[in-house]
Amino acid sequence: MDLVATITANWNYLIVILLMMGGLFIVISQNNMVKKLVGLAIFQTSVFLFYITVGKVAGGTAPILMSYGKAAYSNPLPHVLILTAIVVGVATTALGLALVLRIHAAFGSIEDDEVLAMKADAGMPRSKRSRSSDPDGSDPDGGDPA
Amino acid sequence: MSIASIIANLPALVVVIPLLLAPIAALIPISGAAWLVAVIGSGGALVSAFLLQGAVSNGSSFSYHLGSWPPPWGIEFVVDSASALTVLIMAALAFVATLFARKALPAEINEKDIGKAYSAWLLACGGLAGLVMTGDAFNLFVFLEISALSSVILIALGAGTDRRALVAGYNYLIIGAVGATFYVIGVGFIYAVTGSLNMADLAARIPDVQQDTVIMVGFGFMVAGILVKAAIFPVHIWLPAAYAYAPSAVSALLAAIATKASLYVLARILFTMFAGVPDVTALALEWVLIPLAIAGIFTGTILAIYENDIKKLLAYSSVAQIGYIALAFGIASTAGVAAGFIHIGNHAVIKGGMFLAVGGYFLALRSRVSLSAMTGLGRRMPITTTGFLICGLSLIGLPLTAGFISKLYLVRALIAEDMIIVMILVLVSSALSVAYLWKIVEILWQRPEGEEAPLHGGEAPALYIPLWILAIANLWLGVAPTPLVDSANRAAMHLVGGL
Amino acid sequence: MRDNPVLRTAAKILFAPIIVFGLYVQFHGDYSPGGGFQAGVIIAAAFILHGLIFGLEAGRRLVPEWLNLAMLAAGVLIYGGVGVAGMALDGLYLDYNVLLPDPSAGQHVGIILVEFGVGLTVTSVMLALFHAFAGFSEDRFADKPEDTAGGGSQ
Amino acid sequence: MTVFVTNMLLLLFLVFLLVLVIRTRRLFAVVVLAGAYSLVSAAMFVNLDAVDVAFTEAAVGAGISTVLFLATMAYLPGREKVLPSSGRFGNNMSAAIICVIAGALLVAAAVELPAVGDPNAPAHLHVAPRYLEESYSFLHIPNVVTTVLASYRGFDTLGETIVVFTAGLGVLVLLSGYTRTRRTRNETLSRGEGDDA
Repeated sequence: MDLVATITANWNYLIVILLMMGGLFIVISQNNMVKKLVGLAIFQTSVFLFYITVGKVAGGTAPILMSYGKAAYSNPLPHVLILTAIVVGVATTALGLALVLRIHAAFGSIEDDEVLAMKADAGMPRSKRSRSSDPDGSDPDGGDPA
Repeated sequence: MSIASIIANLPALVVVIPLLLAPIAALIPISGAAWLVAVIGSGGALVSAFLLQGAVSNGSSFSYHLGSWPPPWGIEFVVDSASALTVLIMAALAFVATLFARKALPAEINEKDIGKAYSAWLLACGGLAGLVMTGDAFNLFVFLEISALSSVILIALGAGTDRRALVAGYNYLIIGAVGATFYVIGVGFIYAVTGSLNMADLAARIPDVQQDTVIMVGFGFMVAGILVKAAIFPVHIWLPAAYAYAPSAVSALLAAIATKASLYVLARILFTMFAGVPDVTALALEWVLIPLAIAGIFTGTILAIYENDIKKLLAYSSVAQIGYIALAFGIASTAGVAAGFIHIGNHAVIKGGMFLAVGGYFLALRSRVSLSAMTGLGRRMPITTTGFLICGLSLIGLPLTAGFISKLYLVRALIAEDMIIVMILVLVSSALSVAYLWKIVEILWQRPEGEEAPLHGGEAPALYIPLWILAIANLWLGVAPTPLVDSANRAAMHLVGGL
Repeated sequence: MRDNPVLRTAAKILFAPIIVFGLYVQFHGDYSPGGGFQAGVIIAAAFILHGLIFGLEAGRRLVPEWLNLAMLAAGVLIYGGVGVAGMALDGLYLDYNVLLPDPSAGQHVGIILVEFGVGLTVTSVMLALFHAFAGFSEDRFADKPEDTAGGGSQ
Repeated sequence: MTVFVTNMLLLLFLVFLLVLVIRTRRLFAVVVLAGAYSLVSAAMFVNLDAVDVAFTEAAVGAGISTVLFLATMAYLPGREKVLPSSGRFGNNMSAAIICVIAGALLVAAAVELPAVGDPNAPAHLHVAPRYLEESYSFLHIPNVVTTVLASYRGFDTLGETIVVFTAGLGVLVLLSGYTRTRRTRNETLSRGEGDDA
């Protein structure tokens, strides 16, 4: 199959794959927790686009059987799968956002690098200095202060 | 609801009993009553799984059509010697962990959240059981999400003890979601060229698909997603923090059964769905699964040696043990896959027991259990520590313990396939694992120079009885392994033996 | 927001149509696009609008937390219950054919009941999300030093 | 033919939105762009005959997600912290490598897929025809998506309802629960020597 024919036939898929990889890029490269969740939402929405593009039949209509005889219908199965996947995606986003709120309440920051650097009970970063007089806040994997 | 209809619907009951009791548990404010619902849920699943294992003990297998729609149109549950064995192991460990949770969860989670915690507990058990039973590729994604989201809730509840549980939960959620989406991409490609979602139907249709790049890439993305969930080497980074900061009862539950379900799914994908294209799977086993497994074994063992927090140490050791199971499946011979199933059973009992013991220490010390805090506990908490030791000896594979049986069958399978170098690596790594166990044992019986951490209400029977159930199981599986070994062989014959 | 008469009257006028449209989408899902999920979100949007305009306390008075949790559980139990009913009538799990003597009518009943369960769950989840996110306060979880008990075992 | 032309325009609009999301620093703008992204993809679903999915994506994907993101943004700093360029470069490079490899594999496979809209692609011939016929003859329900969603793959939808229940449960436990975060050092559960782990 020569290249030009495939490109014209499947350019839909190529752009959808570009969108998927864009979403994945945001999830991996971004340091801000909220932006990671936005990237995840975009990554999942693009996968839904891929499924629906697979299910599309040229000249077909929505899979709702009208009375006026047999017309070509698009494939209903990908639609059902994506109905499930959309709600799963929103459930993941909602839980992620709840965690982000709690992390901000506990750590005072939602930047991955700052939060990971903090110990179990070290003080808060500059924004909210905690009242605990934690002198050394030694590294948990290091020596034992006792 | 005649008995016959219960027997006929056993495959559905294993999954549905925990899942439908979860909303009821969420409504109950009293901790004791919510725990009772959890016990009924996990107990019901255990009884059903036990009866199922009995039903397929003669090597037969049958399919359960949900909604009485035949596959590939409807969704089916597949009950064969492999899935019944895995579900039985998981249901048994979940039941024992639920017994432990009675006193362990209320100590770490606020009284008013207990009902919801047990609800998430039941959802995790039901989700993982569904993951193993389902015979539909997309239904597997739904169960992946159920078990993932409920595990995130359980891990995040550890914030009552250590705020980093929230970050561990967040990372588990993001990496798990990316993994699940990779799996969905793989299923999408395979569906585009075969038109079916049912695993058995796919196994029949995949060989005669011409577009082999689509099959290769679809297979690659599906396996990549499952590798993330099974915490195999490069994508295991979420596991140590998740097990370390979760409440102790949750660590025991997840360590014992969570990754096992994904490892079973990996075996199903490799040996049933893509059995028709052996060159694709052989390539994946040869160049992906075995190297990653070995790398995982060594990273896990070495990191465990230098770890100071006991739960993180055990989590790294879990990464190594998962490496053994993945290696066993990587061998892909009947003996290899059987060794994998044997270690799925043994590791669940070993690691479940060790985490229950650490949970006992935690509840006695009432503070995070670092190695320094455990000095001299051997004398002050003898019952828990001996239980911990039995499981520890089983971990390093001392004869007469379950761990030895796993190592024996793994080495035997490696020799049969004359993978001598790999066999040597396995022996070296299990020798290394003696190092971190000895580090713990030495601390447990060390005379502490400074003032010991005070104990609050020594050893409660409710905490060490579940531990001893698993410790005895370790010894019993070591001395009389035939039931586990036989069912593992049947499972391997079914998956790989071409039955 | 609360004392703005235009918003209040507009909101009062809008409640009924939104909920009626939600119910239409819920029970007309067999014949036109729609179903449990979309209907649940629409009906939840009506309650969220009420919460936004008349304040969270009024919203909580309208749908108290325990009712919200009960609806949450009821939706899943209705869905699972239809499945168990199928098993009780000697069919398999989620088998609608045995719900009524005529299988096709049984399918209709099964689908409508199941969609209703989904709609109930989705409505109560979206409402719970709104009240949880809008009513969240950081000091609820901040660990105040003078609070000796703190979390975990009281 | 117009279907694929509008499809092309919507897809290019989505790519434009994606680039905007990657570049903007203000989180508020990012959230609104994500809402726009969902709505445009809902428009694409309508264009590709997936009306139920478009309905859900608009209501749940664009609606609820954006509301939740905005509600979260009320408590969080508005701007994303910009990493020093060295840190950012490392992150971006590793992410770019992973995405390029995965993208290349997907494109290699996508080129071999049956053409978009090809009526006799295997996906449309194997399982779907029975849903279309039986939904009319046996079930007398015009909306085939509802029949497949609730009856044929009803267990999928039960699983999904349980996922929604889990999300609601999780948010209730995390945001309006009672388990407080242990933070201060000397507040460890026991009065003993504070541990450092």
